[in-house]
Amino acid sequence: MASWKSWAETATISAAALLATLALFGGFVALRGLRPLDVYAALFTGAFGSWFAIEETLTQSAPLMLTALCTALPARAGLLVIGGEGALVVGGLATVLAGVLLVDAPAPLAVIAMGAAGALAGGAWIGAAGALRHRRGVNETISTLLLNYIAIAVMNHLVTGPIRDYAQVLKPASWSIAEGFRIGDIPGTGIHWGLAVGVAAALLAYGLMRHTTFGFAVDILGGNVRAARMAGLPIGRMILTTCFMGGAAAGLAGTIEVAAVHGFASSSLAVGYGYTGILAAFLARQHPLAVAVVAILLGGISASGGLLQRRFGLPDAATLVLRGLLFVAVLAASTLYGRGRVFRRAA
Amino acid sequence: MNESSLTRRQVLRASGGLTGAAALSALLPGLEARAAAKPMTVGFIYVGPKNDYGWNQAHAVAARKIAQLEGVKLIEQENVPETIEVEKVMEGMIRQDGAGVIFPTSFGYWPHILKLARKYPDVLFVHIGALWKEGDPKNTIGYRGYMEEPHYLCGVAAGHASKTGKIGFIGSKPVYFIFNNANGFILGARSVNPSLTCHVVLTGDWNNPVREAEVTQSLIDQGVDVIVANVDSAKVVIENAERRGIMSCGYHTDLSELAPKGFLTGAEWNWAAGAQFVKAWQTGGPYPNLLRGGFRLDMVALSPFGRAVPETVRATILKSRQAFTDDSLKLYRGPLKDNEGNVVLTAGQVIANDDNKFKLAVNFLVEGAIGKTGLKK
Amino acid sequence: MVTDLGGWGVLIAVVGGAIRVSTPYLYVSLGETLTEKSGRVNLGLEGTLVMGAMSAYAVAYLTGSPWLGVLVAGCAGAGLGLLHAAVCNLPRVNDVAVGIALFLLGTGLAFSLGKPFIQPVAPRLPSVALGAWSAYPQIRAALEINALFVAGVVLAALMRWALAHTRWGLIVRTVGDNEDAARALGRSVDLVRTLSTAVGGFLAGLGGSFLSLYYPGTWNEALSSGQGLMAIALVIFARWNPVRCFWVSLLFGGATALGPALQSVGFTSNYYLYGAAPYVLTLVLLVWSSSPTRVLAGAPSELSISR
Amino acid sequence: MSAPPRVEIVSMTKRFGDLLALDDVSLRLEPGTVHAILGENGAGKSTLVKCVMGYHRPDAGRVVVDGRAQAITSPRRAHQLGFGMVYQHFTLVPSMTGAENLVLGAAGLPAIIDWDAERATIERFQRRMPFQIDLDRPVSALAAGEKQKLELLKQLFLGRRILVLDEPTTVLTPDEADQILGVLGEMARENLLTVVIITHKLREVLAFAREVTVLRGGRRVGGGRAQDLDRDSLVRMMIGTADIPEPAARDVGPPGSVALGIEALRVVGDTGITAVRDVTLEVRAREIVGVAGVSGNGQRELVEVLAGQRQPESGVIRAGGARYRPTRGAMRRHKVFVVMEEPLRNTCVPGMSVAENLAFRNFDEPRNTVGGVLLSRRAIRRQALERIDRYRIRTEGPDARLETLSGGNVQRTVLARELSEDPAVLIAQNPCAGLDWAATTEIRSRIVTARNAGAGVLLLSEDLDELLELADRIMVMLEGRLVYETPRETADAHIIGRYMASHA
Repeated sequence: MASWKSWAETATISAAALLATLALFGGFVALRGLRPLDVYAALFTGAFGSWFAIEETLTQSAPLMLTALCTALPARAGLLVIGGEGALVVGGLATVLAGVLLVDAPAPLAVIAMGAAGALAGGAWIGAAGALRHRRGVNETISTLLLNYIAIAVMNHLVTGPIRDYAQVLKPASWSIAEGFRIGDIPGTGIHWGLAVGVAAALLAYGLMRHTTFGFAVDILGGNVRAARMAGLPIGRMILTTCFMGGAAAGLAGTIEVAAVHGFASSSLAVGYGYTGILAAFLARQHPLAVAVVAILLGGISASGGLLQRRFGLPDAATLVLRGLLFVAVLAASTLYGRGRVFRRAA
Repeated sequence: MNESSLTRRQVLRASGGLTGAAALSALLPGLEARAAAKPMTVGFIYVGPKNDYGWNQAHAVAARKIAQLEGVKLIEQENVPETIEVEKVMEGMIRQDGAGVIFPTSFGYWPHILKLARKYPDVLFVHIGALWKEGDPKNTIGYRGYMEEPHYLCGVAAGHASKTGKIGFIGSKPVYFIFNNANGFILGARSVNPSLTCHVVLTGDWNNPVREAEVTQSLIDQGVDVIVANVDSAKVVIENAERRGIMSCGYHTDLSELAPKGFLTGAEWNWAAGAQFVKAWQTGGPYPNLLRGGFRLDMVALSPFGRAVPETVRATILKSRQAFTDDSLKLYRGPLKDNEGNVVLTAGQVIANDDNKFKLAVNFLVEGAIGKTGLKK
Repeated sequence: MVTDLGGWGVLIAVVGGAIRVSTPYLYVSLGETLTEKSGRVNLGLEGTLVMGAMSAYAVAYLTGSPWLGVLVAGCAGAGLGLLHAAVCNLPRVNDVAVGIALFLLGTGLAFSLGKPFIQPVAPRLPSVALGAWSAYPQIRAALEINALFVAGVVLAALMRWALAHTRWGLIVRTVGDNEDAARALGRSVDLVRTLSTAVGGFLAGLGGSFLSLYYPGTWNEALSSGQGLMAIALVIFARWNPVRCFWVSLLFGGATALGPALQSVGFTSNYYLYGAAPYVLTLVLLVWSSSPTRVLAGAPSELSISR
Repeated sequence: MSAPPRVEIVSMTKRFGDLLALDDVSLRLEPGTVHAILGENGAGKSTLVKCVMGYHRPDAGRVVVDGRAQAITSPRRAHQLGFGMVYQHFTLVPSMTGAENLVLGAAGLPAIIDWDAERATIERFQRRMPFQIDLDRPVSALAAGEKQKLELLKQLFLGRRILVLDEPTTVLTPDEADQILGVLGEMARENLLTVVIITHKLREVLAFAREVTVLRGGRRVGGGRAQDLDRDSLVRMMIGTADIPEPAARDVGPPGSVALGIEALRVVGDTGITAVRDVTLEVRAREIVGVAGVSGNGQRELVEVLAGQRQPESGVIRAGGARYRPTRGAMRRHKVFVVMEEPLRNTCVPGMSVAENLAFRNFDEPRNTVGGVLLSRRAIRRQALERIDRYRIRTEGPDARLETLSGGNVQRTVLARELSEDPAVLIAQNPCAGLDWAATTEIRSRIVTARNAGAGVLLLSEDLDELLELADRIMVMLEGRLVYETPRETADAHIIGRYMASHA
């Protein structure tokens, strides 16, 4: 996070990566006998071409902002956490439990409590991985990967038995939260409040990382753990805190899924938002504000995926290819940082 | 705008002794009248790949048929999860492609359909679960075949074919229709061999090939020699069964060519009624909001018999099918115990084959099953 | 006639399941071991595995030759490995992140290109009846083994031997342990890593072909349930030792088979928890064997995840 | 063994971007001689050697071996021609045994290795060598001196005839250096080897070299037969007329109270081996305690514990008389500061700006914050401008990323941070390693100034000359123990060297 020069550098390199991605994806669709320009146009139309498309894009981006923070915040402290999926799931479960326990509470209070429960559960889930890392030296990437599988298994187990709502015949699902506890759409739009939560979380994370002494300390830790130790910074606490905050963000995404979309917990919580969040975090180079922007871009890709299928008969996985190409291109382009002379000259 | 007060009961009453499609056609005069069919974009939404040799393919087959209707343009989208995404896909089909009828073909889409149906009263939403109830939007339809009936017939075939007296039912998730199908399979088999037992094993996923294969292997190791799988695609199970030299029954679509030696028969859907709904919507004709039926309404079907089924057995099975068609055979009839010894139905108690309420509440496995539903009794 | 083996049946089913399910684990873990021995981590083997499964199935279906499918799967895997290596060879690119990217890209490509092959039936790889001596069909079934499994076992032993006794083995270990030493020897670090990653990808592709062409023997998008993602955990578990990769793969296969085996004898509850057993097991062992103050024994010192 | 070839380096020139690293350098290596290439850090010594060894492709110039111009396009080509190099940082593979390391580099290494045959060859070879090493142990278990010997052994085993030694004595005690360089000199005289020593130490040049080439700023500035040159002329050639700051004068007078105390400290290293064993020492205010030792004898682990980068196994550390645990609060309370070698690796964040790096110690103090929580970037920048000026840090500005600075300026940045707040205790480890003469002199002078101002300084250095120049007392660390102590007045390089090598 620095001067306008580094902004310009980031913007230029990102644009180059985006162009390269589009070129490669153009090749991919051309092999299927389609005209790349038509596909690009549909990509844009499907993502941003109408108010409806924008609504869809923003709706898709809401959980991504939160799960991306689950990777981005610990990454600032030098940890590579890929456990957003699991944290979202346990967050969703905790939300349901809170909502069901507080069934008689006034709605605003209950919604806040559900959010707190989701955040707390997600935070504890990833925080545990952080603690294992700090205390036992367990690699956090692998532990959070395993925790994803474990969270999903626990959720499936709970919703097919202990907390199952047997009146619900659609699929094994938990008890539902009260209708009054559901959070609806932002007035005048078809976008649920999750977007506001996502944007607020990104802003908050940005403020914390950029403008507080804690954020500065985390930057030192992420930049060089030896320097951080030498400065006497409380490494363990910082790792735990960033992991907790990241997990809390993903847990909130679980709250949103339950409170704004489903009303209950079920296997529909684990549909890959956590994994796409990793992509968003890396594309944003772990910058909390950029996370919000990138999440919208990825939301746009998802949103336009339907149009690509329906208009061109492209397989649904074409969006996965596009995201994969984008990720590879952005990573390959990261080698360019610090290379451009323009960006090194004094301002 | 539509005469949608036709309920399932009315449909059945009206259809009287007529069978299946004929009954339905009689109900839907638009089809005969050939009123001007509006151009109509029909959207199909699948929860998995549409050529999966299973659930989604059964719908894709119906979609192909609908696409041949006059004035109909088909759009499709695959791999849509049961989240807000399906709402957005439906809205996209309506707003970006102008869809007038949408077939969201996964059970769990229903709450999302209800949400959108109120927002788009000009669009018809056809769901494949029979969950419509009074008070739900009139522009939604729930229709579904009683799969337990063909499973009963598969069970008869299995009962004749099993030498070990052990058969296997592989399920996916613990939901009521899976247990109805299991019960149908077991009741059919025990109608032939009352001492036969059936292992009921759930994999926990709609689609998990490794676990499905592993369950198959384990069941075979336990001596099971006929198997049926209620998962999204039974391909893996049937192929593995064939390799181990045991027999199998199909599900969703015709899987007979996957197991030339051991395939007995299979339980298939017949989603053809979907075309009637589209026509009705195009022409402004009437349609039911809830349509449930088994062989009697031609909403389920039986796969062609495999080599392993001798002629005599085929005749028995076809006789049973006829009995379902003319409603003389009831699936659930007393005395009936569940596999924990509890009495479900006393002697003389009979559940009508179209007793939707009873079937939705099935939370038990009948006597002879080894396994638990995990559902609260 | 089938004999009821009771509790022994469960054990035999678990052993048989271990053999059946372990092969993909074995190949991805051997591939990852080689890659990591050279000092790189490839977290994208899930994408490679899926791509291998798809391409093997497609080629076997189109040409009628499953072995050609196996070969193509390996080549597809090697291709993805080369891509991983090429991107990682650029300075300041994080290999773990590239792995995640290739996980997405590999599965995306496989799903896209594999659509037409979900339905058709491809010829399957033959098996070897090692259990023909037994009168019990359960044992015969458990020991019905595919050539890829045998090849994998041989490969594990061979790789262990080669790492100590061949020029290439020494060079790979040098690159993975001390880049400067490798450079001083005049070896191209990037080249060695590129080849190791490509061969690792080749092996993961073979693992995928086993899934689609032998067991469970089909192609669809849910075919892999994370076998490739687990590679990295398996390798740590096996302490970068190819022979231990074999045992660990068997353990994982057995853990996967345990749930279905118990279910089939009537323990039908808690199946989700059985399904999570391999992951819990790995996590517990990881916690148990890690240490906050020292690097994991056996870890190549140039490895980004062990620093 | 055949005689080494005659080598001529002609007009070697190499450019890195704007920097002319090597400018038309020529020299001749006579067979069977010891040739020193002398120069400061950054003079172009390594660039020259790397061009010859095939790591860099020169922009102009050529290498002539036995009268034939050779294009050395890769290190392997250089090896084929008989060039071998022993690096400052070991190029042994730690997880492999000595034998594996020896065999590894062989040119004709067969695809499949017959270990029995190789072992027999190695044993025959080692019997001819002047020193013996256990070749069955993994290298990670060898002591530093043994590693250096193994490195040499490897080169000889591989049949290298022109041996380039890069700063060989940074990891050898003076006696070891004498021994090994003596052996090599012997072999050179027997016309078995040509030896090239890259160094900035005059002592080695004068003691062992027959020929000298002096480089400065990428150019050859002088040289000739070592016996014709004296110390002063070599220094002048090496340093030129650069403006060298005067070394700070040492205040005399008794040291103050105990600033830093260490009791029975035990530390375990990365590989699980105990690296520091029962170290006990005291550093008083206005005192520099020097710790000598060959690299790898536990100094790094000791410093890491004092710096807070590593947890000790047992033992007590006191600062200003009180029990000291390296937390931020305690560091600030007791004014403990640290300067380490390789600052980009150990004490800084390369990707953060100079201003940010300068603020690591005090970004959370009231003057740099708003309300103790919000960071005042303006205050941090202001502080940076002042420190950049006072410590003469050459940078584009406070916002430049630290990694864009030269090594000397990075270390100046660290000093500016660590010395600006009146240290009571200063831990310094190889603070001048890899830096040029000007930076070295300045940094040493600032350390002495800090001492004069009242700091207790613990200086761990692999450069014995540095310790002899700066320290008030000198200790020797060997295999994790302090084995010798002497006051400045009685310090003798050879005695210290012997303790560095073994318990004598």
